[in-house]
Formats: sequence, C-alpha cells, structure tokens
Amino acid sequence: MTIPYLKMDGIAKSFPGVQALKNVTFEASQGEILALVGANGAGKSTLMNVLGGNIEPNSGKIYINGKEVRISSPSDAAANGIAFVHQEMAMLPTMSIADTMYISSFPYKHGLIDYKTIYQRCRVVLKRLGCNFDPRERIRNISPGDQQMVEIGRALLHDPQIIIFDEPTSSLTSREKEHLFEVIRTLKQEGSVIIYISHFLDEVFSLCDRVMVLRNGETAGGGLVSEYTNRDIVKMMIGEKEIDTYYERSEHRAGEEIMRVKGIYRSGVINDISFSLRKGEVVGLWGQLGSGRTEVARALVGLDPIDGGTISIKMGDQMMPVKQSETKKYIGMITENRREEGLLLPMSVCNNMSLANLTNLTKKKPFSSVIDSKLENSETDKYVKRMDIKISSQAQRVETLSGGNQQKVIIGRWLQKNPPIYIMDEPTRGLDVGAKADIRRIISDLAEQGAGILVISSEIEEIMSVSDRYLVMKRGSIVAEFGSNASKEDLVATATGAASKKE
Amino acid sequence: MKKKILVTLLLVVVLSMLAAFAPAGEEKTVKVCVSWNEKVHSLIQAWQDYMEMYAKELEPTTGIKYEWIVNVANGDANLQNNNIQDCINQKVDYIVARAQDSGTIGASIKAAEEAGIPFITFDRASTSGDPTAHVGEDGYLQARSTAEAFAKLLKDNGIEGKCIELQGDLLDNTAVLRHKAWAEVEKELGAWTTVAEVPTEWKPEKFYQGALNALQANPDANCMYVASDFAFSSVENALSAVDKDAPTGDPKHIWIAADDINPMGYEAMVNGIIDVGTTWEAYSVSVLLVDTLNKMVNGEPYEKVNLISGRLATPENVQTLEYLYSTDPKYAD
Amino acid sequence: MTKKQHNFSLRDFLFTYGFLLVLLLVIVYFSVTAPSFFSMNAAMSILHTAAPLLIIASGLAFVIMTKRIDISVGSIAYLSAAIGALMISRMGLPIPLAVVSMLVLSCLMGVLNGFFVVILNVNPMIATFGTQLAFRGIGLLLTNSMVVSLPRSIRFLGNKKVGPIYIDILFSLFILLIMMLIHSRTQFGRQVVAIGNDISIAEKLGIKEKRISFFAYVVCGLMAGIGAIIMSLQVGSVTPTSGTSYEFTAIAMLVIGGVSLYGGEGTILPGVLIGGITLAVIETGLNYIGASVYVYSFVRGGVIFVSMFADSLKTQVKPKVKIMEDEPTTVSNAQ
Amino acid sequence: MSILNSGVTQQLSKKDSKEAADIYWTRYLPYIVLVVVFAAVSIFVPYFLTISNLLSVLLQTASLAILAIGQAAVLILGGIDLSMPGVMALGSIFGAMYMRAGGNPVLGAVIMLLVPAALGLINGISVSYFGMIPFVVTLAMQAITIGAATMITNQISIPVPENFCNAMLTKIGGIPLPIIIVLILTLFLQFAVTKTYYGRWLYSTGTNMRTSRVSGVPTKKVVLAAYSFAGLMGGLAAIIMTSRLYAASPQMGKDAVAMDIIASAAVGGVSTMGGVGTAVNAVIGAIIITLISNVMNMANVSYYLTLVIKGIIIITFVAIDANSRKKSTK
Repeated sequence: MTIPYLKMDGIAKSFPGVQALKNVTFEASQGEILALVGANGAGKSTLMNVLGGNIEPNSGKIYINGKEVRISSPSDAAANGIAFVHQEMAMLPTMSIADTMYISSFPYKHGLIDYKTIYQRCRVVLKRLGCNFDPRERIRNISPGDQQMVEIGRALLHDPQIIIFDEPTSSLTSREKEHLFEVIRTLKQEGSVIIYISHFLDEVFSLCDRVMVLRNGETAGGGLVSEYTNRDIVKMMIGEKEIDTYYERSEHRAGEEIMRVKGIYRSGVINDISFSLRKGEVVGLWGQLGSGRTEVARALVGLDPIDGGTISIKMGDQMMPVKQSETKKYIGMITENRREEGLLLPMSVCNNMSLANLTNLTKKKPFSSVIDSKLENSETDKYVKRMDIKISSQAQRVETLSGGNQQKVIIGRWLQKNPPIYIMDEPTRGLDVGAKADIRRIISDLAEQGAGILVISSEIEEIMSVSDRYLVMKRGSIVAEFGSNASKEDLVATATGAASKKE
Repeated sequence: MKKKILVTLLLVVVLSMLAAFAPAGEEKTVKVCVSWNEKVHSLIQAWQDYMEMYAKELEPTTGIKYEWIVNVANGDANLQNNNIQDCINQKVDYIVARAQDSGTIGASIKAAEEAGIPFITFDRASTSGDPTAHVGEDGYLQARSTAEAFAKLLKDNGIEGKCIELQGDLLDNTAVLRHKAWAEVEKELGAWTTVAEVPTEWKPEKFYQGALNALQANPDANCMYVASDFAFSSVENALSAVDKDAPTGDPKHIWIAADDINPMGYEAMVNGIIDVGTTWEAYSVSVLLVDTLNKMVNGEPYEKVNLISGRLATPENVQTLEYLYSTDPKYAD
Repeated sequence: MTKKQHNFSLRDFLFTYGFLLVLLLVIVYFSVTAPSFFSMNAAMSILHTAAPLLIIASGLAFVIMTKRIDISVGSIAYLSAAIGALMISRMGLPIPLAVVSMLVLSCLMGVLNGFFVVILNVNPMIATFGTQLAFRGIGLLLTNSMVVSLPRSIRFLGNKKVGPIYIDILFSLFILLIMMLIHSRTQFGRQVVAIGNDISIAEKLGIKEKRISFFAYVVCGLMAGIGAIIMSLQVGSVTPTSGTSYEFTAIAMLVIGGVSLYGGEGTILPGVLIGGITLAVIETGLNYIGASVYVYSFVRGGVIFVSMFADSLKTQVKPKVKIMEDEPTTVSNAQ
Repeated sequence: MSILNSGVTQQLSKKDSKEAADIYWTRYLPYIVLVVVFAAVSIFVPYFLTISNLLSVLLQTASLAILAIGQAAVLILGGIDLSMPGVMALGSIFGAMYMRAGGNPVLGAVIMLLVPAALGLINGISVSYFGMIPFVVTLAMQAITIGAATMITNQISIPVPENFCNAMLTKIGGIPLPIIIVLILTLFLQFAVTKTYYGRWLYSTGTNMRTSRVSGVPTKKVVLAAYSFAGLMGGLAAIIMTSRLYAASPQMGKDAVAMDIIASAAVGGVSTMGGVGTAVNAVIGAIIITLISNVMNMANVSYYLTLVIKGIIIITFVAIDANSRKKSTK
C-alpha cells in the first residue's frame, strides 16, 4: 500500500461536559473515496472540523503526505490543500456566482477587482462540474442543485488535494445526485482524497471505496465497502442492543375514509393529485426530492395556493368539501424545516406547544378570549409526559432543547389540537437514531388512536418502517400506489423510474 | 469589556444631568420665562441678549433684579405649550412667548391666566387668545414701508417692474403679513407685477434653489422682494449664477427690496446689492419689552399693545443708523 | 419544462422601464405648464439641487446595503459645515485646514455611529437618532444658533460653472463614480453587499463582518461631510436649520433608485443618480410652475409609494436564467 | 422589566442564578439610575417635586404615551410606523373642520378617531397583503398626510369649540381625564396582550411569522390589526392634543415627532427586533422622554445641552437593554 496521503493519528477533543472525540486514528490515500458514517453526535463533523481548521483538537497529530502539519484555521487548511463543502450551503442570493465564490479572496488588478480573470477561472471550474450557466448569473435564479455545484466550485477554486463533502445530497434531485457522483468520481480519478460524510447508506455503497464508522467519538470499525452489508454498518453505528427496534413495524387496521383529495393541481408545480386517506392509516408519500411531495402537503393545508381540485373531509358521517383555507382546522402540519417553520425559539415550551390550540384553551363564556393558564399548563404536562420530552421546566426556552425534543414539542402542539389528520414532512430528518425511533413510535400510536397520517420522507428505511400504503410521486404527479408488501426496490425504481435506467 | 463601556456611558449621563443644574439662588428676583418657538436665525439670540443686558443696566435705577428662564420649542407648537406649562409650574412671575403657531398659543395664554401669571406675546401677535400685553414690531407696517419705498424707487428710475417674490414660511404670521403688504402695494401703486411667487419655508437652500429657478424661468425679471435677508448670501449666490449680482448703477443690477437688515442684509446693502429695506428692530423691541415689564412689576399703567416701527434703510443711510444689531460685532462676522 | 420565450411581454417591459416612463411623463407635464422648464438651465439646476444630496445618499447607500440605517447624516453634515464655517470666518484659519478638519470630523462622527451600532449593537435607527440629536445640539452650541456666513472670497465658489455645467455637479458625479467603483469593484464593496444578504453566511465565508459594517458607517459619515461642503458653498452660509431632514430625502432617493432597505440590493450608478434626479425634477418642476412647497411633500410621498408598490409586484416576476451556451437548462421549481 | 416584557414567566435553575443576577443587574440598571437622578433632581430643582408639576408631566406625556402604545404594537411585529404624526394631524384637522361646520363635537371626535384608523388600515394592507417594506410605506404615508394637512388648512390652525376641549380636560378627583384614559388603556392592553390569545398571536407572529402561519395563526390579519390599531391610537392622541391646543394644527404632524414616539417605545424596553415589549414599556418610555425635557426646563438647562443629553440617554437605555437581552438569549 502506498503511504497514506492523509493520516489523522490519536485525535481527541472534549467540549465542556462531553468527550466529542476519544483517540481517533484513520488514514486516507489519494484516488480514494472514504465514507465517514455514524449516528448524530458520534463526532463525524467534529473530526472533519478539526481537519478543516474550524476546531483545535486537544491532542493528536495530522500528517499530510507523510509530513506533520498544524491546522489552526480554515486558511491553514486551505494552504494545505484541504477544502470543506459544508452541508448548509453558504449562498448569497442577490450576488453573482462569481462574487459568491470569490467573496473573501478577490484577485486585484490596478487596485480594482480583476473580474476578467475571475469569470475566466469560474467558467473553467463550472465546466469541470458540468454546469452550463454563466458566472454572472445571480444565485437566487439557479436551483438548489446548481447552488450545490457552486459550493463545490468554491472548494475547488484552490485545487485542493483533500475534499471533504458533508452530506451534500440532502437537497438534490436524483438527476443532480447522479451529476454530483460523476463529479466526485472524476475528482477521484484526478488523484484527490475524498472524504464523504453521509446518512444515506445506499449512497455509501454506490459511491465509496472504503468506509469508517464512528460511534461516541471512537472508531467502531471500517474497511473496504465491499466487505460489509447495510445491516453490518447499522450495527456498528448504533451498537448491538438497539438494532432490533430499528426495523420492527406494527400493523394498523385501516378504518373508513376521512379525507378525499380530487384533482388538485397548480400549473408547473403539481398536477392532478387524487388520493384518499383512511382512519388509523399511515400513508407514505414517497419520491425523490423535487418530485412535489412538499408542495402537495403545503397545498393541502393552504400554505401554497392551488389552481383547482377539491379536498373533502369526513364530518359526522359524510364527506364534506372544504375550502382550501379552512383545511387547517382539520389537519396538523409538521413542516420539514423545524427552525424556520416549526418553532418559536425564544419562547417557552409551554407557549410553543399551546400555539395551535389557543382558541380552545380559554376560560368560560364572558372571558372567552382569555387563556386559561392552568388548563394550558396541564395540557402541556400531559403531552410532555406522553412523548417523554426531556425538559427541566415548562418555562424552559425551546432553543435550549435537543433536535429530537424540539420535534416532539412540534408534534405535541398538534396532539393538543387533536386534528383527525396529520401531515408530517421529513419528521425524522437530522435526528439521532434514538430520537428517530421515538418519533416512529409516536406516529404508530397516533394511527392506532384513529388518526389518518400522511408521512413524507426521503429516507427509504424511515418511510418503510411506518407506512401501511405508499403513494409514489415523480415530477409533480402521483405515478404509482403500493400496498404494505411493497419492497424497497419497487419504491426506488418507480420513484427514479425510467430516468435512472436511461442515463 | 462591553459592560465597562456601558457603565462609563451611564456615568456620563448621570454627571451631565447633575452638572447641568445651577442651584438657583433664592434671593428676591423677578422670574421671567422666555419661550422661544425656535432658534432659526441670529435675531432671536440678539433679542435675548439685549433683554438681559438692558435689564442689567437698569437694575441700579429700578432696583428690579430679573432672572431669565429660557426654553426653545424646536418649531413644535405642542412642545412650546408644554414648555410654557413647565414655566407655570416653576411659579414664574411673568411669561414672554414668541408663538410658533399664533392659532394654538391661546391654550398657553389660558393656562397662564388660570395660574394668575401675566402673559406677554412677543414679536408674533396671538390670533387665538387675549394676552396681558403684546410687544413687537408691526410686521405689516414694516413690510408696507419697504414696499412703498420700493415702488417710489422704481417709479423714480422709470422702471416697469417685473418682480420675483421670495416668500417666508407661510405658517409664520410675519411671513403672511409681509406677503399681504407686498400684494396690496402692488395693486395700489402698480409699480410692478409679480411674475413669480417662491415659497422658501425660511430655509436657505430653498431661498437659493427658488431664486435660481425663478430667475432662470423669468430671464426678463428686473426686480425682487426678499421676505427676510437673514441668509441673503444664498440669494446673492443665485444672482451670481445668472450673472446679475451687481450693485446699483451697474446695468446687470436687479432692483431688490429685502426686509430686516440682518447682518448679511446689512453687508449686501452696504455693497449696494439691496436697494431698500426696513429694519426688524432688535435692540429697541427688547428695550420696549423690559420697560413694559418694569411698569408691570411696579404696578404702573402699561400699554396693552406696544409696537415699534422699523426704520427705512437704503444704501445711503444704512451706515448711519444706530442701535443696529447687525453692526454689533457679536452678531456680524 | 420552460420553453425559451422571446415574445415581448408588456409586464416585463413595464417593470424594468416603467419608472423611466413615469419620469418622462412628469417632465412633459412640467414642460407644458412652465415652458422654460424644458431648458438646459432647468436641467442644470436640477442636478445642481441634487448634488449635495447625491453624495450623502451614496454614503448612506453603503450602510443600507448592510441592512442597517443612519438617520444622523443630516446632523453630521450640519455639524461639520458649522465647524468648517466657524474655523474660516470666525477663527480666520486657512481654508484647506478647515476642509480637512471637516472631513476628519465627519469620519469621527461615523466612527461614533459605528461604535454604537456595530460594537454595542444598539438598534441602528435608535442609535443614529440619538447621535442626530447630539450632533445637532453640539452644532447649535458652537454657533450659538447663529447664521455663520462664509467669507465673500469663497462664497461664490458654489455656483461657478464650466460652460453650462456647475462645478459641483461634475464633482458630485465624480464622487458617485468613485463610490460605484468601490461598491462594485472592491472587496469592501462586495462584502458590504454580502453582509446585507445574510450576516451569518457572510461570517461563515470568512468576512470580518464587524469591521466591514463599522467601516461602512465611517464612509457614510465622510460622505455626509463632503456633501456638507457642497451644501454650504451653494448657500454661502450655515444656518441652524441646515441639513434638517436630509436623511429622509436621501432615503427617499435610495428607495426610488432601487436600493432596498432589506439590504444587499441596488446600485450607486445608475440607481442613486436616478433616484436623485427624480426627486430634484419634482422639486424644481414644482418650483417652476409655482406650486406650493407643501404640494412637494405630498407628491414625494406619492412617488415613494408608487415605486415601492411597483417594486413589490416586481419581486413576483421571476427573471430568466442567463445561459453560458445556448442549450436550455431545466429550471426546477426552486423557491 | 423582563417579567413585564413578554408573557413568559422565568424560572431559572440554580446554575443560571449567577447569570440571572448579572442580567437582572444590567437590565434594571437604567431604571435604578433613573430613580437616583429623579431624587437628585427633586432636591436640587425647586418646584420639580410638586403635585402640579408631576401631574402636568403626566398630562404632557398622555398623547406621547398613547402614540408609543400604538407604535409598540407594530414594533412587536418587527415592523415600524413613521406615519403616526401626519396621520394624527390629518385626523384632527378633519374632525375640527366638521366641528367648525357646526357638527356635534362627539361626532367630530369620532371622525378624529376613524380617519387615522382608516389610514392605518391602508398601511396594514400595503405591508401584509402587498408585502411592502413598513419603513418605506409609512415614510411615504407621513409625507402624504402632512402634505395634505398643510394644503387643506393652508397652514392656518382650525380652532375647536370650547366645550369639546373643556370636556376632554375635565379633572376627575384632581386628575385630568387624558391621564385616566392612558391609565385605563394601559391596564386593559397589558391584560389583553399578556393574557388573551390575541396577545399571544401578536407575540408569536412577531417572534416567527412563518411558524405562526403554519400553526394556524391568521398572521395577515394580525399585521393588519396592528397597523390599524396604531392608526386608532393616532386618532385618540389627536383628540387629546387638539383639546390641549384648543385647535387642530398641521403643526402636530412634524417628522421629528415620529422619532420621539419610536424612541419612547425603545427606551421603555420594546425591542425593535420584534417579539418583546408591552404597553407598560411604551408608557414608561414616553414618561422618560417627556421627563428629560421637563427636567431640563425646570433646571433652566440650555436648549443645546438638552438635545445632547436626550441623545445620550436614548442610546444608553437601548444599549443596556440590547446587551442584557442579547446575553440572556445567547
């Protein structure tokens, strides 16, 4: 084996109260894609932030090409040929692509920015990434996929030897994902060291050569990808005991129909969406990102306008058509971006949980608009216990909670309102494995108590572990429906459809 | 580090508030509250200084020691009402006020009456309440005297006047009186026709832009009335921009009438740019006010309305007029 | 997906050029009612009127582009003009020394604003309201609220002309050119716009946000100082009301010129210039047709409202993607 | 004032107590200093600590306090309203014209209330339904309303019948009516804002509009209501100011007044970032701003120094508030 181009030896880092990294050692050589996987909080991003110069390790050494190097800042990292492609893209909407790439490293000529060279260099990098838009184009006018390419372009500007990708595919369509994998493969052929952090194990198997698993800040094994199966890696990621709950799914008895959607469409976004949802049933809305699933969900609760179609909801014993702006009364909507659309960060857990149900938490007739704080607190306690949200007190500010607890607060908000129908958009995204299991258990309980639930997820294992029935969407319309016996291959094939085979 | 800055900032606030207090001496003095509507130009400062100076001069003879409490309302009628209320609460003996809005000063006059404090309107008469007395210059007579003198001047020189009128801020009663007098003399004596009326809000930039645009819009204009010459340099700049900035006798000269003879007006008149104007008395009005106050303090009968008439000034006689605040080095530069 | 549309859509044309159309109509109206309005003289006096405010607005634009505001520019202009005039006419100091100290002083006032807003992170509007009062108070204190006139030697500098054009128009256009270059062709300018987009992303990209934002306030102060020089030369004196409500006029100019108060948007040239000319056309035009000054404030309010209304509709229209080669790219429905 | 700030009750665990004391100290520092200065002033300055002066300060504060309450509603949403002075002046002028034309004063007062409320509604519609920037919309509205006010009256204030003014200025138990109105209004709003779900909706929309919208809060209506409420407060202040000046004058609508209103709310503790602040904060801020000019007048401090001191005080209060708030929500 040639000497490894990159070697991180005995890296340890502890933050107040938590030992993030305990003596991590690993190697990566040129012309190789190393996957770095592990549950949330296992230390993946901390390790990479050490390499990227954002975090100083307490101990341990980094060798590049056999020589020891000190990296104390992002500029040190860049100087040593290390580039970091962050998960949240650092994009400047009103500025041009060239500006966004060169924002803190503009080349000057005669005292002014030398845009001629900038555009020329940008075109080279963009061409290499297979993008064909002009560097003068504004960021807000290009798709998230293209923005990801710009993010990578910025990393490639200083022709790095080592490139770290931190979960780059979370907002890409399947075409864009394929495109990204091609770019990574070409970088591999050109001899760069690629470190690929991801949650999606199918990507690890289709793209990476070697894999390294981290658990609680220590290496929990690794080696050639070909030597491992999906289950082995999951076992290493979450340790022996929890493995069985990961896949177990309880059957739900589907009752009578409580929502019927007929011919919903919005030109250019979603077209001719028709399906029905039954009591006590969990329907998985599956499809690649950009296939219109979130747009359907937002249309159903009136957050986005629609050009036509009807929504009818069971009231009493017959299906009554409901205006789009009224559906909110019957449907609990949990959106995909927790921080922007899910939480009131500076406010207390109690205020967050009672937000949707305020009109029912009031005192008797004369003071019908006054909030009954005793009732509010008791309701909050009921659902905090039911979902066992770990908080010190009801008045604790929501921003101090962990991701999992925050998601439970949002679900708790709708539990208080107790609507007949729930829509959950990526309910488990970004949560650690333990929290994911809790959320899945809550969804099953809700179904058992007779609620109709529509779940959207881009993680195949997640959606398969909760759904009774699947609706597969592609390019804005429902293309297929599967019962609970559907296999993963059926779902992935119909979602990516002929497209994946043709290319 | 930031907390230390904040604490020091706070100490500055505390000290500046405490340092600003001059613990008022308690010996027997007559407390007069002077409420200015705003401090837009030097004349207001001149009134204040001359009042205090003249009162000090008379102290040995009249034996009355005045304590002046001054406030400024920054052009806000409601604030002036509040300022005067603060004076009433300080149990002042007399209130003198130059009204921001003669339509709303009545409220302060009423409040002073209820508190039994005599109220003297100064320079601007009230149209919304009956003060104890009024001291000032008759703005209307001042403007009439300038307009009439200007008409005579144009007729003597056989000029068919086409004039630009630069009006003051029409909110201010003085500006309204001056516009009224100018229009009346125009109708009565027919020495000129007004080709352009330019409102300036008493703002020098508006004097400059207004005059410049009017001169360019009416190239044949051969005369101009400037409601007040407190910022005459802006008018002169406009004249020089259209190459008409020249003293009397020079063919390029435009006949100009400008009221008040403020320091800048005085300088322009000496240079022959301004042909005629009537003084806006500073010294004599302050003297009249203090005399009236002395009569009130001594319980002697006093006039309800005390008006001073301005003195007509022309380049020839302007340097001979005494008690002209514009010649006082304190105000002229 | 989207075909390549080349048909002429009135909607797009109206949004990009609609504003110039309105400006043209206004000019035609004024020229009809006051024939002498449509002349070189009037055009020059429009730019002449706008000159000091154009400079102040170009400085203020940098602060607004970092998604903040500075309403003390009027008082900065007043205080630096007052001190300059005092140094020249009362203390008889040489003019170059007075001008230099005016500029240094206006920078210091910008530093003070920067300190309160960026370091003590006080809300920009409240902090600069505080300094607006304080600077005005100090100016009145020094001049005892008297009119300070400039000596005759330099008083007429303000309206000297080169051919038909006033010198201060050339000077202000020159300053605008430099500010445009700083805005579009220097790292400082680009980083100001980046901060206006999103402060946290800007920091993530390695921009020293605090330093750049602080410096934006200093530049704004300096421009207010330069604007003050032109202002006092034009009028030949400094009065207690000089500079009042310059900040709101400057903000109106920027808004009409397309500089968005949400930061990160707008240009110095042609943006600020268009905004300045529009307001000056209205003021001068109203002057020519002898309308009362109070109509001006009414009309100015209307123009700001209309330009804002058009701007809010414009954000709904998605512009086409500029393409390197001719091959159509699939524009997915990115929000 | 954090307890009064938002409806959130603060139970801090022991670990935070040191930090809480720190916040407590910096947040209440300005009000402690205020009390110290108040005491010093009442010793040094005669006639300051008299019933008549304190009552007159409250009377002077009445209209500013009402305007600050209206502004607070908009600030809590993270918006701003620069048009309050112009809207108030226009309302007062229309009401006065109606009374002059022989209309009965009560109807005149109602007009003074409704005209500003309608103009506030226009602000609200442009901000919430057309998504225009609050700063610019209200800046334009201020220019339009003050322009209209001066054009309609061509600068001459319109006197208002005696009985209207006397009715408004009657004293109940020695306390002038406007002060009582402000008292009742503040108590009612403090209750409404912290205890009813309308108040909770206002705070949630101010804190995060998108989350509120997803959770079923009618955010567009909340924004509309806030701007119309601000207009209504402008109307109420118009009635009080007109009755105190015995006339409706375009003078009330000067631009500088808008900044005093916003400064009052900010100094009182209403955060301009949205989500924090109540009616009580606005009133306290208005009292502080009015006190500054009252104390300076009583102490015969020069007008120039008053401006400088007022500027410093405003910045100091808001600086301490911003830093203590920033530390507690780190």
